Amino acid sequence: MFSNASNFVNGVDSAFLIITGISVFFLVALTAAMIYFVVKYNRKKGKPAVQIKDNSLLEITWIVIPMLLVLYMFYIGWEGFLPMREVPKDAIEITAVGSMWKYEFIYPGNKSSDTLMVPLNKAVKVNLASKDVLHGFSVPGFRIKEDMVPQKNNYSWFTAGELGDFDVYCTVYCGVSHSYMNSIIRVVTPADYDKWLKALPVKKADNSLGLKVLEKNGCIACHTLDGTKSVGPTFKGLHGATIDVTTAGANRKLTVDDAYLESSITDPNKDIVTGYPPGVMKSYKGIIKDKDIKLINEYLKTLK
Amino acid sequence: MSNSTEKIEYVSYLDYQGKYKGFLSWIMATDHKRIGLLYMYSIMTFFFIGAFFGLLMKIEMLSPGETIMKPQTYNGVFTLHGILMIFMVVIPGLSAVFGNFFLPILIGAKDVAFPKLNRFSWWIFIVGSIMAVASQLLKDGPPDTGWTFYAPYSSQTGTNVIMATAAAFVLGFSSILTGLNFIVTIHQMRAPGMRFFNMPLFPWALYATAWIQLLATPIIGITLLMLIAERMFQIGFFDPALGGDPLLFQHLFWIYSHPAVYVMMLPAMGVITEIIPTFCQRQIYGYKAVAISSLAIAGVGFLVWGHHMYTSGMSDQARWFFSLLTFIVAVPSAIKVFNWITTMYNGSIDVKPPFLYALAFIFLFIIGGTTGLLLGSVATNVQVHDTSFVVAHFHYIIFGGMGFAFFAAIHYWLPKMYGRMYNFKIANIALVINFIGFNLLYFPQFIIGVEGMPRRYFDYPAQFQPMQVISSIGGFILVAGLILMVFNLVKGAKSGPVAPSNPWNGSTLEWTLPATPSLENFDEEPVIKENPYDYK
Amino acid sequence: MANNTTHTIEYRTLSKILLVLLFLTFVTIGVTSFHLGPFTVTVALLIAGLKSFLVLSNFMHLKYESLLLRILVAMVFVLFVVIVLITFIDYAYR
Amino acid sequence: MSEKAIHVEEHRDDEASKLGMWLFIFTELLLFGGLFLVYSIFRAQYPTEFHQSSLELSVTIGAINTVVLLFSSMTVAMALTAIQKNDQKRALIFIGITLFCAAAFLFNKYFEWGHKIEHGLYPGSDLMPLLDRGHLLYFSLYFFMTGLHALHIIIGMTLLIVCYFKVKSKNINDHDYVLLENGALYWHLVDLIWIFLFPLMYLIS
Repeated sequence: MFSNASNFVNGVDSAFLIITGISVFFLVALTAAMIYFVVKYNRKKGKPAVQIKDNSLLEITWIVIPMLLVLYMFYIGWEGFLPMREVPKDAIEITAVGSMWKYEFIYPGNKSSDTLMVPLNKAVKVNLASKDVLHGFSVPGFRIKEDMVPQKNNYSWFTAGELGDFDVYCTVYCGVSHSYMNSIIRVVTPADYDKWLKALPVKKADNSLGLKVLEKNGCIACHTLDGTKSVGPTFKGLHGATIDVTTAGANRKLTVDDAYLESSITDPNKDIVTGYPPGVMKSYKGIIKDKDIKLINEYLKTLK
Repeated sequence: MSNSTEKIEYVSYLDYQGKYKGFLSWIMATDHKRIGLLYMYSIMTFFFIGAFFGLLMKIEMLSPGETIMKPQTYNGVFTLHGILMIFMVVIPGLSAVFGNFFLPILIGAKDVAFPKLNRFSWWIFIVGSIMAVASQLLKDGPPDTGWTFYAPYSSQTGTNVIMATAAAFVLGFSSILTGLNFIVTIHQMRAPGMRFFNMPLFPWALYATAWIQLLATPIIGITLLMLIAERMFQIGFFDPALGGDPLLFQHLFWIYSHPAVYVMMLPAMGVITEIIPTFCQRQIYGYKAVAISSLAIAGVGFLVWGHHMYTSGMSDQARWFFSLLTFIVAVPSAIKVFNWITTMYNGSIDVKPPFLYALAFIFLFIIGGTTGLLLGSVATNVQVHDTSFVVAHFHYIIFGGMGFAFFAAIHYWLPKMYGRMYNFKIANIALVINFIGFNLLYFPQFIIGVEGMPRRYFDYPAQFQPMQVISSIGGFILVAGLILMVFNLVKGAKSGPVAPSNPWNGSTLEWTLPATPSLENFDEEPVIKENPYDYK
Repeated sequence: MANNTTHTIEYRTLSKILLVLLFLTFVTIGVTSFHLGPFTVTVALLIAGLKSFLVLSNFMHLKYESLLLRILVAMVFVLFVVIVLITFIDYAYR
Repeated sequence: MSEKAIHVEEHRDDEASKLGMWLFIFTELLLFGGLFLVYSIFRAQYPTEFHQSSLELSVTIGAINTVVLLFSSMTVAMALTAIQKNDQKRALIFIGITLFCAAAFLFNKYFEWGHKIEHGLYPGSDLMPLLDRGHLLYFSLYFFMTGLHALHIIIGMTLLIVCYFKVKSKNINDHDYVLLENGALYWHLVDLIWIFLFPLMYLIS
């Protein structure tokens, strides 16, 4: 608590402490009162119950006092939050793009990396975007969190006050590898930041139409392009390969061709590649059009 | 036993069979008491299935990485745990079980207003439940969206989301019909002399609850229909790829689901309000304040849904508006707590299991409620939203609050429902185990939540492991306590000593009836007291 | 018969109400074919509100029902409007 | 055990049934309320697109349907008046007219939908994804809202058909007409929703 990791820690943590303090006070006082009453007025002591009339003054008191307390708590909560929406004009703008299940951070000059490198003591505005479903951008050490919503421009900002690495988690459930969607914010000195950014290569654009179709329909979330195993089989080297599949409960071998790929898109549960669970992929029948399936096939042929 | 009129002979509702015999005499019953018990058996069954899934998750959380299941399985497990516990256990929970059984009795009525509709509600509850379970078994695999069904993930995943949402829709219909029945019952069926302001407070709580069920549930109904249409016909209201707005789904979802929290909590508060005066032999302190605070909670509770969405990218104006209202809704709950505790002052307190459960409820509810303040405050929400802090918070409210109130209610009313008594000593031991297990299970999650552990994580960084292990151990202790408690209750209901008609010296109407009430409850017009909590 | 508490409305009254409703329908169509800008929706909704009031109070007998029921109906409409307005606190300031 | 003790009386309470029906109407209103909320938000975001799309609909057909529904709402109210006056014959005629109007409404709707579907304007068609978001949302809302409304018309018709036969068999009479009253209330609800749907879908400019 009360570190200097970001400019918000102080506001959030003091709100946290005050509200927790009031809460603990009430918890202890009310529990103590309960226990005291249970002991003092226990039936075993043989005293009969005394019926007591309602006292409006007392009741009004315990309406007004909690009311004032909650209004106060609301106020400090709001005070702690307000700076999070007031981005300084000179902030460095970085765009964070979430997709199943990784972050990509895009710096000025179309350079990108998968960890967020930021300079010490400089305001950084992070524009949040998502390619497919909702994701979260949560940095517990900085006390910031904002969701990444597709086609909506959310943002968050901070000024890092300490050198070091800080965890970034995805906090909005986004599918099978949700818990593996994380990254790191690395706070470095401004000089190191400039050096690093300069060395970062400019992002290459792959303009294949087939890839566009795959990206648009979220295929790459489960099928990698680089040969690593994910939720579904990788696309690399898939076209033309011989694979083991389960068709209606029976194992068989087949060679991947255009017809197989088309049936895998329109009826994914027909032939399940051995080693993968059935039912994970939905049918894209009617969603990906025939001409787009052709584009996918053309693209997959290039992925050797 | 009242035998004042010679023509009417007393037959316990448990023995009366009518047109149908045996099993059919239960599922065809229109008697509100039998329907209450039907709900109780089905809900307890679902509760233990849900608890089993909870336990599976706790075993998975014992160590980082894969422990006993794959990520996709884990996602299915927490989704089913949520759907089961929310839609099939806690939302019907108290109002369908104890509301059905005791609402007509407490207001001096023979039955609810529409007994056949009541039976129909249970039937569709069962249909919805079967659909929810079926969604797990169908060929596309269990839904993996979480019980919140957030779009656009829910409109894109390949799993059985349609079946699960249709189940929630049907269950919502059951909830609406129960609420409708209760409102009409309270308006039309009160015994002569029973006005709104000498009605016991459990019916008051049920009345407020019923309004929420009636008015909020249609919104989730239409939302789920839109989600189904989105998946079946590509009518894109929520999926941005089809032109929709995912935040709109969250708004609509929480317009229902936040008030739904009060569908769970208000009857729980109502039960506690019945139990505390009985065991203190003192009239409830501030009757009117408690009654009206139920309505106030229901009313303001409708307008605070946005506090589930502070980090979703809502406008800043909406953020402070929802935060302010959220804090205000805390006040009527606080009033209730103060009134309960003041009722103990100068009473003659009989420490029996139902009362102990009520005390445990108050303690856990204060923790659940005050951590709710941390979530309602915008600044601290940013830190703890969507972390295991939230998980701990709502388990303290739903399980520690509604769950413990449910247990308190069973221990309180079991002699009236079965005419027999359970063993007090075992009940107390079970309570202590439950209380310790519960706090061990959920309190550590507050701590790692503050440190940033996100919710719905299959895998987690190693620094959170010690607390996860403590939490899992608590889970096992809690389940052990629950099994002991249920064992004791079942044994008591089946073969416990025969209970007197008024074992706790209660003053409300149910205690004027024989140990198990007859079919139409009141064989003669009940005498309505000016003050329902008048202990002599 | 104590059960039959519903007020009987004469045919003549019902037909008069229908005429008013039809008139209002044509007024809406007429008004919206002019270009009143943002007021068009307001006017259309006001007329629709008036029409629904007539249907509720006459065709649905609300005029002759208990005060409680009338309050409840009003409450439902108010609740809906409040929910819409609150949702717009978010959308209007995005 | 005497018969009397175990005989469950059919408690008849028309006030309760009517209150129950009203409460059910509340839930229906809020069900559509959710949709109107969605409508108002999307409309506020895409006013021009909504306007342009609404021009695709025929105001004439919409207006005819409005008149038909308003008229049927009156006849069903008259059916109730007839029953209250113990005029069975007229009651049957009025319910018949109402059912005829309902069928006419659906017939009209069928052609309207058919016309749109012919032009490829329906959810899931090849044309729909090519529209921009505002138009797409408008037509999605159009089909969803009028579809759900048509479903309610069918439910209301079923209820009224039941009432028709009960009036015929004198199960609904001047002493016990709460079922017809509730059926009529439901029918007015269908009308009520259309009163708002019509200007919002057909007339916005």
